[in-house]
Amino acid sequence: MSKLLEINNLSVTLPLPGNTLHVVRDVSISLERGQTLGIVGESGSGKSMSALALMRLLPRSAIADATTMQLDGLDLRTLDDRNFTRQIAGPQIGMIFQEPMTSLNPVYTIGRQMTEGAVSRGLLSGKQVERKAIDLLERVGIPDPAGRMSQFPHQLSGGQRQRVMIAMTLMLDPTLLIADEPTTALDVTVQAQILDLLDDLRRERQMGMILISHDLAVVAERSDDVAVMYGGEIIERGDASGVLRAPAHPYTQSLMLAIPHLGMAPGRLGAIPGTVPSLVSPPKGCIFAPRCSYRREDCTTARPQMRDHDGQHSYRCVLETPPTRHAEVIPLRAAGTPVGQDVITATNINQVFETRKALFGAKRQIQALDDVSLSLKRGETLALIGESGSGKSTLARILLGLAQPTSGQVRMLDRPVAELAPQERAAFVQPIFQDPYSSLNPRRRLAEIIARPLQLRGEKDSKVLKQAVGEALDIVRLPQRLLHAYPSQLSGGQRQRVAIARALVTRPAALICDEPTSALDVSVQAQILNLLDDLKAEMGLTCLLITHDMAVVHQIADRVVVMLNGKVVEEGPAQQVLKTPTNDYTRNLLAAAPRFEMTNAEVAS
Amino acid sequence: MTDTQISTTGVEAEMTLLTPRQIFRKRLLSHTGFLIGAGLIATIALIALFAPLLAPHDPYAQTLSARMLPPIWAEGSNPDYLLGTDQNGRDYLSRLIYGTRVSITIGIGAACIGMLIGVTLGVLAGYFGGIVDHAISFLLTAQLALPGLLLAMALVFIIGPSIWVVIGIVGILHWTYYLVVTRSATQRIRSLDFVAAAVASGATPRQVIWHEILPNLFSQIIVIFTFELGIAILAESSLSFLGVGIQPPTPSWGLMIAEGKQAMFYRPWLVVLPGICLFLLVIGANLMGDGLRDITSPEGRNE
Amino acid sequence: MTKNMMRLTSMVSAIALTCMTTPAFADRSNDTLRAAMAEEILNLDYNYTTKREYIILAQLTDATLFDIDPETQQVMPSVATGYEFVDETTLDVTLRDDVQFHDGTLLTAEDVAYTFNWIASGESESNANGVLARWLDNVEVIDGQTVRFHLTSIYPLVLRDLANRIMLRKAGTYTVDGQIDRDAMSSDLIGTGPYRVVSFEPGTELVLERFDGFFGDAPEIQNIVVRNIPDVGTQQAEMMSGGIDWMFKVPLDLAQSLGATPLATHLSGADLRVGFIVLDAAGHTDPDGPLTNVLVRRAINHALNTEEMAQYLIGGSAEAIHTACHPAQFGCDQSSTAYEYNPERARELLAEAGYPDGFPLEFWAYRDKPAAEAVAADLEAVGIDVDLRYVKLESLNQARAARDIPAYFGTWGSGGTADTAAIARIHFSESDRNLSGDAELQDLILSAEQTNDQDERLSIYSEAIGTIADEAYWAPLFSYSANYLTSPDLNFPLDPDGLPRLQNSSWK
Amino acid sequence: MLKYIALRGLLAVLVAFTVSLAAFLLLNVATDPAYAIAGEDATPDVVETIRARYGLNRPLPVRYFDWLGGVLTGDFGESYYWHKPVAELVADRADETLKLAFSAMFVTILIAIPLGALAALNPNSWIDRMALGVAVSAQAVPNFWLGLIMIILFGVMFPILPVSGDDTWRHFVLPAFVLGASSVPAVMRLTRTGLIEVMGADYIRTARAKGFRGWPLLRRHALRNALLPVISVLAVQLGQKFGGSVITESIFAINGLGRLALESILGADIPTVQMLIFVFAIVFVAMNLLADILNAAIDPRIRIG
Repeated sequence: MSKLLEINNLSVTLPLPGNTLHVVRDVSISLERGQTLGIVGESGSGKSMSALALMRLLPRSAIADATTMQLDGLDLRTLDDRNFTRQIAGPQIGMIFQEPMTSLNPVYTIGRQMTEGAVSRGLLSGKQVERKAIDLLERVGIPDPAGRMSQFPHQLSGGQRQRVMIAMTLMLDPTLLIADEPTTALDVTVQAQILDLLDDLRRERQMGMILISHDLAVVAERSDDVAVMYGGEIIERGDASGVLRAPAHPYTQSLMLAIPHLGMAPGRLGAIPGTVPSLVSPPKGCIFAPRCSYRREDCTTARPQMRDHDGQHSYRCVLETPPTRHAEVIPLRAAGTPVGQDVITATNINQVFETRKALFGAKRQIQALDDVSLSLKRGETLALIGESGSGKSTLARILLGLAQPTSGQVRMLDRPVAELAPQERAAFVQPIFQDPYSSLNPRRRLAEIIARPLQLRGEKDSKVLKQAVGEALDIVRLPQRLLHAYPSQLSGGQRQRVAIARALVTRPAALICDEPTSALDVSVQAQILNLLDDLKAEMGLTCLLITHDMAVVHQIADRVVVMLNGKVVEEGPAQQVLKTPTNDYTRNLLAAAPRFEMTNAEVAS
Repeated sequence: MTDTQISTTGVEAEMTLLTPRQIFRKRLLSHTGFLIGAGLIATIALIALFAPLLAPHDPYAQTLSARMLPPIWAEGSNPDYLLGTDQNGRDYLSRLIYGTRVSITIGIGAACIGMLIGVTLGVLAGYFGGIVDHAISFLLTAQLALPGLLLAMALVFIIGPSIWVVIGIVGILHWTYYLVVTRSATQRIRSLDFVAAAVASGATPRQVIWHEILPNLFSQIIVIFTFELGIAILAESSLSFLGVGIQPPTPSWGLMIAEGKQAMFYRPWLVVLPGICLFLLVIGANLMGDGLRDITSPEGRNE
Repeated sequence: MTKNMMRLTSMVSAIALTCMTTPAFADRSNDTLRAAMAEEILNLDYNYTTKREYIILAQLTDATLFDIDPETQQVMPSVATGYEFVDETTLDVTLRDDVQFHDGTLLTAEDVAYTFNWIASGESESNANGVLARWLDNVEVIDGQTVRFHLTSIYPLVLRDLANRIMLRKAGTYTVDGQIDRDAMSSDLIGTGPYRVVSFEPGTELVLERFDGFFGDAPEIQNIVVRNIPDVGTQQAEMMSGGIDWMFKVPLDLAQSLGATPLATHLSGADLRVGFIVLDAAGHTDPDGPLTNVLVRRAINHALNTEEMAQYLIGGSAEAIHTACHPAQFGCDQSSTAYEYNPERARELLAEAGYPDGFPLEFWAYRDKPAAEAVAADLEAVGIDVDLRYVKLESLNQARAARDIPAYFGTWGSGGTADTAAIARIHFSESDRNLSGDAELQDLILSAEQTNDQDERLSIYSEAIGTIADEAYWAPLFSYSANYLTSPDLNFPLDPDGLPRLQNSSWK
Repeated sequence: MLKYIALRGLLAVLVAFTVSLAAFLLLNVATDPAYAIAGEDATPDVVETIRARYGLNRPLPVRYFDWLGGVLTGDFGESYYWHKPVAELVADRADETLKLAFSAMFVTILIAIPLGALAALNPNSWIDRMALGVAVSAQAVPNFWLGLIMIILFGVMFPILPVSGDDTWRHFVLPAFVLGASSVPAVMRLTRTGLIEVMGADYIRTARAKGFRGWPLLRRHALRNALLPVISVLAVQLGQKFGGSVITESIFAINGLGRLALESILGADIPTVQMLIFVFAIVFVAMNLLADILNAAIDPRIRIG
């Protein structure tokens, strides 16, 4: 019996005005019935494009080409678009996307969207279709499925919408399910449930599944086989445990070291230098060579072949045997920084928003913060953890003085924050934001952006400004030549460094970082987390870190405050809370966080 | 969407060496529509600038005995008057050439006045929100609901017609587009983190508006300016056509169309020629605007 | 040019003739004359209107006590059969006994007395009130066929006013159910004229039908439809497609072009209207302004090429004039000073007056834009920096009332009255139109209305017109020509007083 | 929802009154209606008589509040010019303007939406370029000039359609085209960008993954979403057509509100102008309100909180 899916030498190119993007190059994958193939890669690695090419959902101008593309023995390349959409898309291959919020049509009911695929194909009668839809909604865990049929997508939560998407895809009983980052947009606790659901369904229905994710941990837990993509190529492939426990390719190895692991003692992360390769003119040789620490001369001359590792496992590298890594963990530089007194205290903060949910809706009140009290001590890193909607960002804005609470008081340096002049406040605490694309003024050069807080303080001497900017760039390890660049010329990681440089140019005592790494790829995240560690060690910075990622908390926090629905539910030293949580919600969060079941030793072997 | 992410990654990788201004220039020069529009505008601007050199006659000099001559390609024409003469025996070509001055002056002047009003109100409404926003929105609705023609006629009479009055009136009537766009853009930019960063560094609203917001509105304002240029030119011609705009004997294309209207069945060129001039000028402005919009908007949040 | 024009127009007409969807010829089969007017017709009662269009209509629907012969300017009987001055301020008028209103009732002396007494009374608020109240004390019924006018003073033009301005109404017309209703006749008009109103939609269409009970000569054409078509271009299109048979106030170029085709006939008739520039000699706008200097005013007169303007811009029977009245008017003495076109002389005079480099001049106009522009260009040519303000009539009137106008291009039709009185009084006595500031001239002109001696009037006007010319209070421009386009089937006789009389038309 | 509509209604009235006050002041400062009514050869005593007859010698505030009081009792006054109650006059003329506005909208929809949709579905194709060309040209053509050119073309060269008047539907073809053409660029561009945006939306990708393509995909998934903003714009454009047909109505001699407005303005017929401005303002705000309500009816996100 043939394999469920076999694709050989898939390439996708995207012509742009003036040049061509090689988004996928020479990708071969295969999948058995009932198995899961995980495709991992950072953004721009071509993992989604490969799946879209299979589903014929590429942008109009893109050109896809493959030597083999077989589903269940049927050569998909021979089907015209019309037959493909009738026979394959839907009934044979179903696909779930990343954004449950936008993947359902907002103007039609759930019921209509569930049933239309089957109805338009005339597969089932109206009654039967409805019955089936309700059954499937029930199966994916939607309460009151019959009632949901007449509701609209916006009346459902994100997790529920993703469940509806799954149920909808299953309406036509596909034999292959492609899940493209199905949980990336969801909260951790929901994420685990959805992944479990997908796993169960795959087993029940003996479907093949392709699980695409940027998150190694997600793939590690749920896949039989794994393909690691980088720069449009598969650079390593094999059974999940083999690839993730004993990665062979230098890139995969570096990636593993760049991820903070909940199970291990926190240490310096292995950041990968450089940035992702250009897709316009990929190198002649190994795609990873420019960033590889094992680079040899022959790396750049010709593209290395896929090399078999141990029968189950192959990698694309010139090295005949995979390099070995040292097992030692370099300790964090800032570990053991002394902690002083409270520098920012918030007492009994309440924040109530009045909103109109819809144009014609009644006004309603949202209690964003409910009697929150916390304090930040000099020299410590306090992590504020919670899922979306827990009020953590609102709290950050109040602590920064950007917003006024409905009630309660914030004291900074032992004075009410309202009494501080804006400049005094700015001199003491500075923010770092989540999205490095929106935190820099795109119309200003880096020198202007970084110097701005100083100018606002009234500094006019251009020499002083120039020197301060130069120093700030040094602190964040950015080259001086970027001074006259614009933000659009930088990568995401570089931008986040600029944001940090701007925050530090006035030498504040404290930083409030709102999800500083969640928009970044793991390799870049490692760079930023290491930088924060350096800053703490060098400048004794006090840091309030807002995050949803337990691994990041584990990596750099001294103390943790857990928030749920605007309330603080648990507070304590980081390692204690992570090991022995006392609150059910904290426990749930920890249990849901994906993790590698392995030790440092295993990485090295 | 995943594919757009990929393509921007690619473009970014390629563009990393260029500043936004260089990218802008590069794209401008490869945009056919923009080049055509800019070419038209530049040509007409040059004609306006060098009108005294180009015009074969004084546009005001009348020869009553040589009135209503047809253009050179028609029988009975006089080679002295390439495009014939008007109802007062003035050279039509010269009047068309001098008409560029009127149109361009009024277009630029009115678009500037509209910009001043619209951008100011738009930024204030977008930045401060609340009651300021409500008040300005009310003003907007009232302005939109007020028939512009009436306003124009009334104002022309009160102040007395001159090219400057027409500029002022057309400008005062055309600020809503600026307002709507800058208001929503300001709202969007205001919610971006770099504004929060500036506020956290102690910037006053004034400093935020000047330093953080206005530079980011620049490209959108330029785009609207270009469109408003065309709209203002058309508005002037409509007013002049109805007799409440530019006063005779100043050569305004709208006025010339009105003058030629009576005889349009017999001397259609009197109506057709100034109309073509207007069309070319306005289409030039619109093509430029379209081009600028194409070039500036796909940058999205990065531009 | 003409050759080309001919070809184009014949092409136009050929297409028009073959392709028009509406019948291409006049509606003579229905014996209906369709006239177009640009001004909206809103009120049919001439006692409450002023505009020229209304005079034309009033000729059709109403009759006056007397008629004025357009050729001889003699007073002719109409509703009245005769008159007799009892003394200088008492006038007896005898009436016909067969004058029928459109509703069939006969006109009585009471009706005539009522009409005049009503209009002369302040509460009538009639537009004719000013004309009448000036000289009429009251009207008295003597017997069934005779009424007696008591005048407040000697008034030489009494017969003319009786002939022109007052339309006869049945007694009690303007009082409906005890309430004054000044609009009583505005749409459902009951007059005594040769046509009666069949239907009237204000601003759109007026349908008239020959009134068989009319006391005078019956008009030839059975029906007249007057349509409001505000745009001349549209009127022209309608004329070409045969939708209308008659249009007036046609711009010269249009009249000539369309008249050259077989689709329409161009008629050009005399018009009592004259065009002129009024100069602020009194210095209302600037007490020491250049216009207060007679040399400057003479210079302006010399600067204007009125011959060319009349020939090329007005055309037809238009002629340059040098008097502050129409040459055809009684008392318009042509021997007064004429300033020939001489820009050199104009410049010399300006220099002599102390303005060798000219001066800025705001010049207002409200009609005949090409002529206004031509004037402006001629003045520019002698060095005067003209700011032409071409505005709506009411704007000009308002600004003039506020004494804000230094010079304007005015026209005056004299209400069709071929007597200098009809133009002199309004422009040179107490009126905001009088910018001369000459009190003696004003007394002189008013004195002409205090006598019934025509020779004396003649010499008074002669002196007045001479003074105006010598002092150059005006720069007279040209007389007008009335341009009509008519259906080729229509016979439309023109009268020398320039008033179109549709009732005299007939089919060819 | 009722409360919302009531609030918007109140706003509409407020806007209308603000606008009418502004118009009243401007109009009364700008012109003296007595002169306009009297005409060319009017003598001063005639003007004075007229001024007294219409109460124009009273102070401005008195006249405004007089008018306002009338409006509140449904009496918009009597036209100086037409000697008729203004409300009656406007009601008489509204007919033609409604016909013109709706037929112009019909023309706009007929041209703009299919063109925009075709352009959106074939970006960068010849049809897209043509659509863009149509939009750019239609934007650049002065409306009054287009009207005159149409009259020259159809009045003289191809006399198959009447060029003036409002008697039959044939009379409305040219004016509707000219008036409708002015809205084509905006509506077409909006349809195009809206549809391009929708076709790139995640839920369209979902539908394609479910096996929809071509016309069913467009009809069942894209059109409704893409037309949401278009419907708002159409409503607003329709509102503007009522007041914006001044030029078209006068060029083609259609006896509607636009021409009435122009004539009344030129004739300083203040009561008529006042009511027209009031009506235009109300219509404009009402159309905005209608657009909101339509959107709510189509978009469940607005309808169901």
